[in-house]
Amino acid sequence: LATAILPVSSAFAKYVQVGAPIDDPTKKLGPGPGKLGKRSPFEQPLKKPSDISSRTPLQDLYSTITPADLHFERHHAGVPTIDPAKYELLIHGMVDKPMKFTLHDLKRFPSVTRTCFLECAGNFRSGSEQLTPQDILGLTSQSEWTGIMLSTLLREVGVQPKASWFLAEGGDAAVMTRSIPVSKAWDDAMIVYAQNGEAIRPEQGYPARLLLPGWEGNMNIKWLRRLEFADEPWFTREETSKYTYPVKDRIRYFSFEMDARSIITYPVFPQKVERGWIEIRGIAWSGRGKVLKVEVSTDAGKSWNTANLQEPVLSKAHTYFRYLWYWNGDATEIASRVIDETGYTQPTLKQLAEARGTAIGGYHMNPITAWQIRPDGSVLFYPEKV
Amino acid sequence: LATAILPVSSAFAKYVQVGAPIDDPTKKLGPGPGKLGKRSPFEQPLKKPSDISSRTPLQDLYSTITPADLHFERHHAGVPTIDPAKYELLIHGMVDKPMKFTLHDLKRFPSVTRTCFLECAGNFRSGSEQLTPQDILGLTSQSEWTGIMLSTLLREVGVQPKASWFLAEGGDAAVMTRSIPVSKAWDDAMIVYAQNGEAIRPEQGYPARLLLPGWEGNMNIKWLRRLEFADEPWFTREETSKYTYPVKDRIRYFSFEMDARSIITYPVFPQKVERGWIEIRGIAWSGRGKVLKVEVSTDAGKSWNTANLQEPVLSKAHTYFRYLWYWNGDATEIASRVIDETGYTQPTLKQLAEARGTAIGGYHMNPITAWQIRPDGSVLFYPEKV
Amino acid sequence: SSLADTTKWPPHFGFGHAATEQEIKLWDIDIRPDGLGLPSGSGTVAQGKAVYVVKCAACHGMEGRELPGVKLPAPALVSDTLAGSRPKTIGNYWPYATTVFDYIRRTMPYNLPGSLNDNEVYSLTAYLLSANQIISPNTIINAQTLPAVVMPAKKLYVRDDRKGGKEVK
Amino acid sequence: SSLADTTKWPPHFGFGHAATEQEIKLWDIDIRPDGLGLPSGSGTVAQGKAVYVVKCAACHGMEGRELPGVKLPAPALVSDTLAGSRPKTIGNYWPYATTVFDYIRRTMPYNLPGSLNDNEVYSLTAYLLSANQIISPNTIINAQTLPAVVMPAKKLYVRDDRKGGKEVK
Ligand code: HEC
Ligand code: HEC
Ligand SMILES: [Ca+2]
Ligand SMILES: [Ca+2]
Ligand SMILES: [Ca+2]
Ligand SMILES: [Ca+2]
Ligand SMILES: [Ca+2]
Ligand SMILES: [Ca+2]
Ligand SMILES: [Co+2]
Ligand SMILES: [Co+2]
Repeated sequence: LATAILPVSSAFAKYVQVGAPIDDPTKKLGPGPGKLGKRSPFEQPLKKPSDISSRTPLQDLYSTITPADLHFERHHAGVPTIDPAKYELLIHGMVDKPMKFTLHDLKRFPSVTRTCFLECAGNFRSGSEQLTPQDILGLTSQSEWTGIMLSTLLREVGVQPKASWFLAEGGDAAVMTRSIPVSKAWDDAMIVYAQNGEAIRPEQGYPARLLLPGWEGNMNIKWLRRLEFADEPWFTREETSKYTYPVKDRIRYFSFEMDARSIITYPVFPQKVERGWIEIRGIAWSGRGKVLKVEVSTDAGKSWNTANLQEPVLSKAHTYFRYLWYWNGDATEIASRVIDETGYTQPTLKQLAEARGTAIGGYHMNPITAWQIRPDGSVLFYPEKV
Repeated sequence: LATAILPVSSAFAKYVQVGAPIDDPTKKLGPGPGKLGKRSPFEQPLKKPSDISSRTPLQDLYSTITPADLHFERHHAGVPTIDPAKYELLIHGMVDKPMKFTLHDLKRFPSVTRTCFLECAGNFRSGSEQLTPQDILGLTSQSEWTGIMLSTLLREVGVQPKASWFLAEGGDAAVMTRSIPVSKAWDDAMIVYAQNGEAIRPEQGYPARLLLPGWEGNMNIKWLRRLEFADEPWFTREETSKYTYPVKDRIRYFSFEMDARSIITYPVFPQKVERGWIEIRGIAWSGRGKVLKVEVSTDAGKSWNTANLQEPVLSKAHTYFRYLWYWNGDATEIASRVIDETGYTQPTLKQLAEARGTAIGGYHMNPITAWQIRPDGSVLFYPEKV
Repeated sequence: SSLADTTKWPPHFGFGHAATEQEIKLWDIDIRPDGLGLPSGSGTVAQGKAVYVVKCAACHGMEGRELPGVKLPAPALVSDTLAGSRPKTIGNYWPYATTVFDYIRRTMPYNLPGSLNDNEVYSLTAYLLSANQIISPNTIINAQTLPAVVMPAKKLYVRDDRKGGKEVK
Repeated sequence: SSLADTTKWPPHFGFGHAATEQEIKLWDIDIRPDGLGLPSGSGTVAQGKAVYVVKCAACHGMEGRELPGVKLPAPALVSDTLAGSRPKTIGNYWPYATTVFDYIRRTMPYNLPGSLNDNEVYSLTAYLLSANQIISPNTIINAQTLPAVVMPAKKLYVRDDRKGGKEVK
C-alpha cells in the first residue's frame, strides 16, 4: 500500500516567493496553505454597532447563512467571557431531581441540528431614504445550530406535570431572564452549543444558549446558566418594561412568535441598477412555520407576482427569494411581502397602524418594506409614515 | 409613529468598564457590540497545513457547514490576490459568440444556492494509530455556495452542438486546467461567487470558481478565468500525471465522481470516552447523489446498525449521522459505512485492494475507517494494511 | 452488551449530577409577582434616596429623569403615573413592583452589577416607587409589602392572543 | 412594461461583452494532444539541457531525479521508461508529450511562472523527453514533431467506466 500523496512539510517553502497582488496573478506565486483562512482584502462586510446592538449587513450577504462573525448582536451588559471548563447549567424548581450539567455533560446527550433565524423583537427602523437593509432590519441573522432538544433534559430531571412555565437565566452581567411556557420546551426548544459547524461564538452565547425557534430573539437566552420550572410566569423586566408594546389603549405582552416578514436585499440603497433584466433578491421568514409564498411588486404595490423560493424551504428559517424583472428605466417602487403557512400575509404599515393605533413603533413591527427606483438607476428606501 | 428603539450612539460608552474574564461573569460588564465577532479564546479550531494543502479539523466540527476559514485548501501555486474590479471570465472555442464577463456581469444573472461538499481526490492517509479525522481525510469540507448555473452562460454564448468538452482554467500561478464533459455543464455545474452567505474566500477561489457538485475537488477550478469549448479533452498535467491511479496493470483516468464515503468524527483519537451511553457521530457523502443510509458497527464489523441521518439530506452533500450506543467498557472497534442512492456500499480497504491491486493509495481511496476503543476509554485510529 | 439494539433511548442517560441545596441557593435570585423569592430585610424611601444619589444618579440623573440616547440607553426611571407624561417608566408602564426589586438586584448599578445588599435594594425600590408617586414617602418596603403594591399600568396589560392566520392585529 | 410576466427567461440577458480576438489570443494557451494550440518555434535537446541547468535544476536536481518531500512536492522528472523503475514520471506515466509543453509553459519555473519563451519551452520539452529515453538526443521538437511522439504509458491508460451501483471496482 503506497502512502498518502501529500507530504506534510519539506524544505521546499524557502524556494517560494510570495507577495502583493500584481497585474497578472498567473505570473506570481501566492501565499501557501494556512491554519485559518481570511477574507479577500476587497471584501469587508461589517456589522454596524450601536451602544447596545450590532446589525448584520444583509445587503452584503448571499442566501441565508449568516457568517458567525456577522451575526447580529443585542446584549444588555456586554459579552461575558465564560470558561467552558467552569460552565454549568442548573435546572431546578418543579422537577423531580434538581441537576447541574457541565458543557461536557450537555455534549454527551443525543444531539440535533437545526437551521433557523433569530430576530430581535425591536427590529425596525425608518425615517430616512438613505437606509440600507442593515439599518432597517439588521437585527436578524440565521445560523445552523447544533445542540440538544431541551425536552431531552426535561426527561433527565423529571419535570413535574404542574410546571407550566420556566425561567431561563443568562450568565452575563445582565443576568438576563425570560419566562417561557413549558409547552415550547416539549415542542422545539433546544440548548445549543454549536453554530455554523463550530463552537457557538461568544456574542451568540458561548458556551451554550437557549434556542426557541421562531420566538423573540431576547427569549433565546445566551450564556444560559439556569432553568427554573414553576406554575406562573415571572414578569421580568425584559417582558414588561421591554418587549411589550402599546396596542391602542392597552399594553400587549407575551408576544412570543415573530410575525412573518420579508425584505428585498438587492437592489437596495445605495446600489444603482441598470436598465434591463434585474434579479430582485431577498429574504423572508416567519416565526410560525414555513414561508408559503413570497410576492414581489414592481409597480408600487398595484400588482404582486410570485417569487421563486430557494430550496430547501425550512420552518422558522430565512428563506431566500428571487424574482426576475425587466426594468424599462421608469421610476417605480419595488416591494416584497411574505405569506406564511398559517395564511398570514405581511401587512403594510398602514394596516398595522389601523390594527394597533398610531403609537406603534417599538416592537413586533413587520411592515412591508419598499424601495424607490429612480430613472437614473439609484435606489432609495421608501420610509412610510402612518 | 414612534421612531425605532435603538439609539445609534451616545456618550454612554464612557461609563462602561470592560475587562478580562473573572470568576463570576454576572458581576462584570463585558465588551459591547462590535463590527466583527470573534471566536471564544477557549476555542481554536485550526486547519493543518502542509506545503501544498491544509486540512479541515473535522473532529472539532458539529454538523455539516464548514466555517469558511476552516475550509480545506489544496492549491498548486498558492492563493492569488485578485482584484474583483479587474476580474473577467472568458468563454470561447466552440461557441457562437465568444464573450467576457466581469464579476458584476456574473452577479446580474439569475442566481442559485446549493450546499454540497468538496473533496480532494487525494484525500486519504493511514499508517499510524495516532491520526485524527483531520489527518486521515481532512481534505473535504462543505459550504453553502451561491452563484449561477453554468448552463445560464452556455445559453448566453451559444455553445455549439458538437462541443463535448470544455477546458476550465484558473487565474492562479498554476494556471490550473482541467477537461470537463459538457454534459456536466448542462447538468449541475455552477460558477459560484459566494460561500456560506458571503463573498467566496480567497483560498476557495475568490472572486469566482467553478463548482462541479460531487466531482473531484481539483476539477472545481478556483479563480476561474477561462472556459474553452471543444470536441476533445486536453489531457492536462492534472488529469494525467495527477488524479489518475494504478488499477492492477493499468492506469485509470477521468475518475470524476467522488465515491461514497463516511467517517466517524466522534469519538476519535485523541478523545477519551466514558462507559455508558455514547452518541457516535460523523459525516457521510457521495459524489453520485444522496446518502441513502449510514451503518455503524460497534463490534469490529461483525454487525451493522442503521444510524440516524440529520435532515435535510441533500444530494452530493455531507450528511451528518448519529448512532446511540451503550459502551460497556470492553475493548472493541467502531466503524461507519455509507450506502448511496445508487446502491453503492463504502468498501473495505481489502475490497479496494482486491479490485485494484496492491499499488493503490494515491487517489480515489474511500475505505471504511475504523477506530479502536480501549478499555481505558482511549480511542485510536485503526490503520489497516493491505 | 455492545451488540444490543441501542437506538431506543434509556429513561435517563445519567449525565450531569444532582444539584446541592447550596448550589441552588447561590443562583436562585428570581422574584415573582406573588413575592416568591423575596429575601428578608427591608428598606425606606429616605435610605433609598441616599443610596440612589451615590450609586445611581450619575447615570439616571438626580431626579431619575435622564432619557435614553443622551447619557445612557435606558428609559427614564421616574415619571408621573398614568394620568401624566408619556415615557414608558416604572410609574406608568411597569405592571409589577416586584420586578423593580428583581431587576435592580440582578443588574444595577450597571457598572457594578450584583454589588448591592438586599436592604439597599429594598430601599432603592421604595425610593423609585415613591418618586413615581406610587407609594407614600414613609412606606416601608419588604417581602410582605412589596407584592402588595398595585401598579397603575397593571390594568392595561393584555396578553397577546394572536395565533397566525389571516388577521392583522 | 414593468408589469409584464417576467418570470420566463429571455433568450439572452445581454450581460457581458463580446471577447475580441486579441483578448482570446492572450489567454488561449492550452495545448491538445493533437497539437492544437502549439505555437511556432522549435527546440533541441542540447538547448533544453542548457536552459534546464540554469532554470530548473535548483529544484528538480541536475539529473531531474529530485523526489517529492525532500526539496519539493513534485515527482521526479526523469526515470527509465516502463521497463524500468517505478516513480510516476514523464517517462513511465505520462500519456501525451504535448502535456509536457503545456505544463512547463503555463507554470514553470515554479518561482517564475510564465517567464519562458516558446523556443525555451520546446527545448526543455525535448530535453526531458530525451532524458526519459523517449526521443533520441538529436530530435528537433516543434509543432509538428511533438504531437507525433508516442509515450510509452499511453497504452496503459483506461478510462474510468464506473457509474455507481453495487460493484467495487
Ligand atoms: C453606569 C450607568 C448606570 C448606573 C450607575 C446605574 N444604572 Fe440603571 N441603567 C443603566 C442602563 C444602561 C440601563 C438600561 C439597561 C438595559 O436596558 O439593558 C439601566 C436601567 C435601569 C432600570 C430599568 C429602567 C427601565 O425602565 O427599564 C432601572 C430600574 C435602573 N436602571 C435602576 C438603577 C439603580 C437603582 C441604580 C443604582 C443602584 C442604577 N440604575 C445605576 C445605567 C446605569
Ligand atoms: C522553485 C522550484 C522549481 C523550479 C525552479 C522548477 N520547478 Fe518544476 N516543479 C516544481 C514543483 C513544486 C512542482 C510540482 C507542482 C505541483 O504539483 O503543483 C514542479 C513540477 C514540475 C513538473 C511536473 C512533474 C510531474 O510529474 O507532474 C515538470 C514537468 C516541471 N516541474 C518542469 C520544470 C522545468 C522544465 C523547470 C525549469 C524551466 C522547472 N520545473 C523549474 C518546482 C520547481
Ligand atoms: Ca431581542
Ligand atoms: Ca484536489
Ligand atoms: Ca455521570
Ligand atoms: Ca426561584
Ligand atoms: Ca451589457
Ligand atoms: Ca485553445
Ligand atoms: Co456542581
Ligand atoms: Co474586456
